[in-house]
Amino acid sequence: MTYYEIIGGILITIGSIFLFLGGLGIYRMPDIFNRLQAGTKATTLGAMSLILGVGIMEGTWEWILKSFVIIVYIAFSNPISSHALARATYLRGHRPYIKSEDKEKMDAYREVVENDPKRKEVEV
Amino acid sequence: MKKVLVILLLAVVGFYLADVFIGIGFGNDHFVKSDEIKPVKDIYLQQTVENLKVSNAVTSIVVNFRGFDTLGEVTVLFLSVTALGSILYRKRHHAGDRSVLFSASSIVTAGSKLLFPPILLLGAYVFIHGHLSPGGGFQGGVIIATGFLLMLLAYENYTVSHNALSIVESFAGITFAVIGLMGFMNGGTFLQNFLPVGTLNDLFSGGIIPIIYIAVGFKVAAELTGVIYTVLNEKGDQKNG
Amino acid sequence: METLTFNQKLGRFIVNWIFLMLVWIMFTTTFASHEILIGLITTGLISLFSIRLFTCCNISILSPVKIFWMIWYLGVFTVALIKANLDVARRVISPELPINPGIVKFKTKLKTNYAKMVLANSITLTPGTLSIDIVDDTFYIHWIDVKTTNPEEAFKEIAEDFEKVLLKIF
Amino acid sequence: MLTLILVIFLGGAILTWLGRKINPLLGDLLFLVSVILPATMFVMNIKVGDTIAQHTLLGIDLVWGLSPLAHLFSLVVVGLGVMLSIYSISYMRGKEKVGMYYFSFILSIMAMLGILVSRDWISFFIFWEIMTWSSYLMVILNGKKVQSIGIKYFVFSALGAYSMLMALVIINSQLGSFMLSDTFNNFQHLSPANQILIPVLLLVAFGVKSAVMPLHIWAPDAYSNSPMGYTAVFSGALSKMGVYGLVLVIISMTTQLPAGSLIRIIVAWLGGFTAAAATLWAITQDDGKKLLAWSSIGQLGYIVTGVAIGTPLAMLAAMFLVVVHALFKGSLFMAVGAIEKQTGTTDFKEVNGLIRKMPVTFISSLLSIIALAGIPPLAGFVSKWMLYEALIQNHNYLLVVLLFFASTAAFLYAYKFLHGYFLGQEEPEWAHVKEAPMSMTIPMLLLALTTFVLGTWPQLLFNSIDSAMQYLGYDATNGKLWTDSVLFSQWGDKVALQPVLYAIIAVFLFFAIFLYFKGRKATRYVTTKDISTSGEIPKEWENLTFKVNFMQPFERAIEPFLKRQIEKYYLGFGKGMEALFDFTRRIYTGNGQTYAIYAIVFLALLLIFRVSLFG
Amino acid sequence: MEYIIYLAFALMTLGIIFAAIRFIKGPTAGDRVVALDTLTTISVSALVLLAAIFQRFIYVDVALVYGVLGFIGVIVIARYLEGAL
Amino acid sequence: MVGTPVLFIAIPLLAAFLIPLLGMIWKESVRIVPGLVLMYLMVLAVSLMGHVAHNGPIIEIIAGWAPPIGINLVFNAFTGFLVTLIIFMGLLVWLYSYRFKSNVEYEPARKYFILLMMLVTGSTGVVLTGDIFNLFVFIEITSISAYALTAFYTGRDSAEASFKYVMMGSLASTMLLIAIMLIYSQLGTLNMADVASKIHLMDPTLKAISFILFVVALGVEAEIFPLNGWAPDAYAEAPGPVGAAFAGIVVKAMLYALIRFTYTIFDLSGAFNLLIIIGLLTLVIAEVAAIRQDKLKRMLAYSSIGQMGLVMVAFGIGTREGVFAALFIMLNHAIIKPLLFFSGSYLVYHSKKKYISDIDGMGKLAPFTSLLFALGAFAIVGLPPFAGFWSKLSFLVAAADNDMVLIIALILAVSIVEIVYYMRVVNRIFFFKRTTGLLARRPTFNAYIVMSVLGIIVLMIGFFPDTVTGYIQAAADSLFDKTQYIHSVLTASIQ
Amino acid sequence: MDNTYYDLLTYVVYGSAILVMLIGLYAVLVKKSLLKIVIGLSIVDSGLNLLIVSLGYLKNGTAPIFSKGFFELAADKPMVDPLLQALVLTAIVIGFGVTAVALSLVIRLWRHHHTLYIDEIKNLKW
Ligand code: NA
Ligand code: NA
Repeated sequence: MTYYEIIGGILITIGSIFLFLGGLGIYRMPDIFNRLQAGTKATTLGAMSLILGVGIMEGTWEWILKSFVIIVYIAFSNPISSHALARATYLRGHRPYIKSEDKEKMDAYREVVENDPKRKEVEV
Repeated sequence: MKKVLVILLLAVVGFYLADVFIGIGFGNDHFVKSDEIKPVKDIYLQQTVENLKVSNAVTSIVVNFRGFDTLGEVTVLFLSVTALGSILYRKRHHAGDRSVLFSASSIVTAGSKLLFPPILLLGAYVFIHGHLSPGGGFQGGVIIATGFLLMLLAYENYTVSHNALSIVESFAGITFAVIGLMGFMNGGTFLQNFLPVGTLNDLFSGGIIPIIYIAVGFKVAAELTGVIYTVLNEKGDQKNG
Repeated sequence: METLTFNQKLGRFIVNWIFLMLVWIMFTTTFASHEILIGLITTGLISLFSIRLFTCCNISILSPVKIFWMIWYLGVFTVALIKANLDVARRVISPELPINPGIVKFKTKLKTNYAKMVLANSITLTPGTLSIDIVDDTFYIHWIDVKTTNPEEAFKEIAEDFEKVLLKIF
Repeated sequence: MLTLILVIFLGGAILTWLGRKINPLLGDLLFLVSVILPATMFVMNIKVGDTIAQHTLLGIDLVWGLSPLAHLFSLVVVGLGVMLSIYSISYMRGKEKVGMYYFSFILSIMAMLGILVSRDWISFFIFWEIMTWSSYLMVILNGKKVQSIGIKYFVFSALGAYSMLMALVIINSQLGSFMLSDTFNNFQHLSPANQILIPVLLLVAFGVKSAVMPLHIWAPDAYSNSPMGYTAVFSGALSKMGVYGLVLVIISMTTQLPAGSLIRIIVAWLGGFTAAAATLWAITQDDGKKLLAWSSIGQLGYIVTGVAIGTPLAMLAAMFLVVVHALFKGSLFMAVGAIEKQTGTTDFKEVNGLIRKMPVTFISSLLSIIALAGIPPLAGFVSKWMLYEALIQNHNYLLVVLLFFASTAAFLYAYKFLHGYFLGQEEPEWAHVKEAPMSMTIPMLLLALTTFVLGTWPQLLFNSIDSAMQYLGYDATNGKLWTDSVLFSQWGDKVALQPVLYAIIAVFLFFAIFLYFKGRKATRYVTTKDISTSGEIPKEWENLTFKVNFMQPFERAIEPFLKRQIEKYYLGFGKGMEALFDFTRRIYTGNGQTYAIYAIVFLALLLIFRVSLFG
Repeated sequence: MEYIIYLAFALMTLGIIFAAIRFIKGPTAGDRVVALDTLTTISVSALVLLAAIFQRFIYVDVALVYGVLGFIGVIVIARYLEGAL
Repeated sequence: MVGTPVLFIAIPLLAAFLIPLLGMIWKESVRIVPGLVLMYLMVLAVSLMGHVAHNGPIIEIIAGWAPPIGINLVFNAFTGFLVTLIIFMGLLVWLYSYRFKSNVEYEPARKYFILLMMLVTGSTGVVLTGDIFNLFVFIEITSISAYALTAFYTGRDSAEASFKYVMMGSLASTMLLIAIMLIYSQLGTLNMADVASKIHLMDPTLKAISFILFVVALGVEAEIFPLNGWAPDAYAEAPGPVGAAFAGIVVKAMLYALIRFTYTIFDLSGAFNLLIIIGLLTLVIAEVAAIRQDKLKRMLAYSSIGQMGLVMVAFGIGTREGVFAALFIMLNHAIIKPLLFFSGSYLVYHSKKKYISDIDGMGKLAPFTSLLFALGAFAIVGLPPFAGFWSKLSFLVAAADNDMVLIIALILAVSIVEIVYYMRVVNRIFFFKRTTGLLARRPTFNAYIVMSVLGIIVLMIGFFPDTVTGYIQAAADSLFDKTQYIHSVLTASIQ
Repeated sequence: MDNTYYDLLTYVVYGSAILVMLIGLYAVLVKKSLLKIVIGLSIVDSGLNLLIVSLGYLKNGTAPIFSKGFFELAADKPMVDPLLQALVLTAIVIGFGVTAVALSLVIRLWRHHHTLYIDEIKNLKW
């Protein structure tokens, strides 16, 4: 076993764990916003870690470069897509799950949306 | 009642289909065992390396062995764009006026702007390397078109020039056809390779194959973008008309 | 549509070209002459095509100082990212789902959309927060475990570290 | 030469049609030329012979030649054609669609001659179909009841034509030839089933044209709906093509069959029944055209019976009647046409007392109607007499009774016809009526006189008939076939009816002249509606003219028998079919999903039954 | 090394299963898209890993393209939910 | 020779790609170029037919790979006959509609002519190709052009018609693909001749199932009952010339494919009986539906379907004479049905709903068009001495030679139905009083020419059938000679 | 073990591909919304493409690409059928074209009828 392989192996393991956690989070979280929280973070890190791990494991600079480009891409695109989904869901009329009593206070975005006259047309 | 009947019907059809395919078996060399059978795929795999110097056998099939199919395929796309335009045609046309309820958030717009050139590049990369990697004109074209789709989604006032698309599309198509006709030079056949094939796994290999695939890439990109743009504009028409 | 001077265009073109060329090399993972040649042509064409779109940055982004801060930001971000993930992992695994979700808002000093986007993305990827929207310079953040609904405090908790560095880049 | 003649006909037809568009007079002229020129050429140049012209199409030999039998029929066609073409010029003046009338007229003459010269089934069929659709154009020419009468005619024609087509392709597949002569000579080589099937199919084909019950439904309406100038051709010549075919089938085919005599007796009875029923129905008509139409069907019934019996005498009678029926019926239809032309109607109830207004028409009608009714001395008598004799010789007594009954009944409608138009009160309404123009009356009179001549000197025709019958395989009789007849044989080999006959004619003529002058002196000009008792205007059925409901008791008597039962069945069948069709087309529900389901069902069925399909 | 890869696949498979359950359960379109997005990310990772296992470097390109298409797909649906289509 | 068979495909494609560019410079070119292309193809077809008559079939290799490796085109007496027919019809349709859309803006006109040209090209490709997957591609090219042309008029129910067409067409292409894959999975080749030479090696069950899938798939396009629900709608809603093109071009090509599979590629004897059964079903049901139609084009559509049924029965006879008759009927139908569609669409031009009753008395207002319609009607029902008679006769002779007495009787019975509905229409045109105030539409000069040419051909075939039967006979022989086909393809090499 | 594994896969892979097709077909035949019908058609297409690609698979097969390193690293593996992949590519593109046309027709029908309910869109019948 080379060092590359050892480091790679570790990163792969971490990555796959986080990918699993991402899936689990998606499954367990109570509402879409929390699912996005879980999914975005865990899978992004998981994927980045795993891909980097593969790159390092293979050890050629071709692999590393290619892994890098995918990692950068994932790091860039995943939060955007999560954000877009979250916003769309909110605008669509779904409100986040809020545990505490003071629902008004805990949802700062509501006033913005509900003052928007176009909202009615979209809501499900 | 109807549903039950349909399900029964589908069960019958499904049974026969499944019977056939399961009989063939997954992962098998399924050709009839006979001396007379010489599957063409073996010839393709052999010739793509030996004669065409194209590492992606799928590409050599798509562009050369069965390039004629691909010419037809490109035509199908061209036709479906034409068809779309003809079916959705109306005299009062509100091009580019796609009023939307909510503009995309600044995160999406900024991100799209930033991602757009690399996506185009990825598309170009995919079709330029169609003969070397698992890509090709169609795949690259699709990627480029999705790049435009991203822009169209992020900016409701983003416009694509129909004329420009049309010109790209036409030029690409003409390139394909003309290269095909150039095969007749030196007593060859339609679509025959007339360029040096180079060495395997070099960017400049495969003779006319990468050139055709690049043309296909442009064509597919332009056509799909055209389709997307037309359909998105339809929404604008819906509101205004 | 904004009108650009030739120099502005050229600057954007060069930055874009370099950026895309880097991407190209990562795509092709080779320095073979044919690949570089075709890459230059391709990326050049795309850069030309996207001059109007490429508004994120001009040639000054290539200054060493900015590049340093970029790398610095990457470090800050990586740390935050790992922290975030460990935090989420904890929440996902623990049987009672220890969460107190809500949406908070705060204001940012960042001006350009790109800077806001980078900040928003960073927030999304860091502990328990998810950018919902940016309205002018107000961020709306979904927080998995709301500690405060006061905008200033929220800003301190969530975005201050990132913003400091970002202000130096953009 | 023959080809040239046919081409002249065809070209003439088209030119006439075009010419008519340019200038009516030019059209008339071209019409006359296009009928008379080729017709004359035909009579002058085309002699009896086996092969006169030959063409090959699609590898099939089309052979044209004139047989003695066809020659006899061709005389009828040409004669009637020429006479009626002259008649038609005046008759059609001022009417609509004259161009089309001329076109169809010429084409149907051509087609009939074509049928007669065809020595192979393909030519026969082609000309047969041309005859069908050109006459069809005539049937619907006036634009009335186009969809009912016209389609009825065409459907029956098609039924006949397709029966023929089916027969002839089977013949070809079995015998390897389309030649008529091969068919007849090698008939024995057909399989037993085909030996029955083919004659039956052909009998249907020819039975339709010769209006044998129950295939006659089209005829009365088609006859009466077509222009009078053409109806004469229709009834006189066109229907005879059916007879021509029947002769071929009966004599050349059924005689070779064990079951042939059965077929023939059936046909004979059908003919007899047709004669009787049509006559009865003719009696009830109030319209001259319809009366004549039914009468034509009846007369064809006699002919068919004669042909079916097939003994030399019967055949002689039939052939004789073929010719004279064309003559007298042609003349009668011309007369009705003239009346229609001059008065605008053909209804007995409306037109009265034309005897003085249209004397020539009256005279020729009188002559013809006497011939028609089978009264000696005219031609009808000769043929009918011979037919009775033939039937008696053949021991078909019941048939004799039937036909004799029909003959007797025919007096009734003959009388009705004469009385309906020419006798009775003259009404002021018709005061202005004049005799029809010469070009109409002369052909009419000529035909009537020819009937008279033939009735008096039947042997004029016997020679032609004799050679025709020899061609059909009857023994050579040197023109003495009629010696079989009890009546004629008393004079030995010389027909010397004349003295007796002239006497009878004189009586008739006297009667006619008497009526004429009497009518002139004594007629009071009153309208039939002139009942000054109540001041009420009587409804039509209260019309006091004796002709109204003239035959009412009789009609009531025969009502249960006729009542157009057969037509009702056909109509019911047609309606039922259309309902079925309408139901069937609802397969196309308009729902794409249904179609998709059909497709999958079809696929499933094929998959399930694949073993039975492909083994 | 092999075991690590087996483990990685096992974990990813579990992740996929959970995400798939969410995909099926929904309840809203947004939830399904989130699940799909997660599935995409896991698949991209799996593809890269497979490329290494099969020693086919070219498969990495597939992963990259898959990632791009997946992202744009999510944006399309998000914009659709916002009523922009 | 002025070219090779591949130009039948390459030139129209090149033109199709070129037309948008040319149109930017010179708008009229979008109308002219397709016509020039078709004219060139006509010249090409005729000259190749001459070549084939003397030198035997042309096997064109594409991309330099001899069969069965590459795709090849086969131009022999049979395919050449159909290609010539298709292009001739395409040319007439083009000429007919040249001015027809002149009052429409540039954009639709451009699309119309491109789609029309591709319809012809696709059909030509279907006929020429020697490869079963390539066949699929060309079928799709044809279908998509047809879908778009069906929905061309935006103001009517044409989208509905087209949607049904798309539904059925998509299912068809799915089945076609499955069938192709089954063949390939067993024999490892897609070349028709190669498949034909090896089909005996295939497992009978698989063979039968793939044949069934082919039948269903191609049956949709060839308008077999019960797969033809889309067809009347499409014919009726498409622009008149397109309806003519469907009848004269598309169906012919699709039926060709079905026949190629039945005669050349598969060796299933039961296939002929199947053809007869579905042919009869198609014929009877279509004619029966036609008689109850109140819209002209719809009636013509059902009639067209019925004719195709007849053609199938003729092919099902399975003898050389049967093939001859089938091809003869196809030829006649390809000429007569467009004549009916062309003249018919002028007769109902101003009518909104296109009811048959709207043409009452048109004979007076539009004598020429009416006369041509009547000529077409007389010809299609097989009245002598018009064209349809000879083909019907050949069919009956061929059927009688095979002792199909009942089938003959049935078909003749159905012919009576056909006569009834055609005569009803002709009667209305000439013998009815005008009831609506609708005026007659004067045909354009081009339309006059096209209709006259068709009318003259109808008469010419009627009076001198032997002018065409030589070609048909050669075509029939060519289709019938399976070994010759296989041999010529598999031994082809680059000259 | 290997054989049982592939036998199982046969059922799973082909079975699911065919199932996908049948599901799509079900939508085409039963669903009342035109849009769902179009989606059904694309599902059928997808299932079919899946079927075709899996038909071309060989045990332990690898992509039919002789890329850099293939002869050194993966040469012992059989290549899956490249022809079927090429055909699938064509089928996908064509399927896309048809779907685009179908969708544009749906848009047109919506314009006319303001419904996508198929039972209400049958002006053309009988
Ligand atoms: Na994510
Ligand atoms: Na009277």
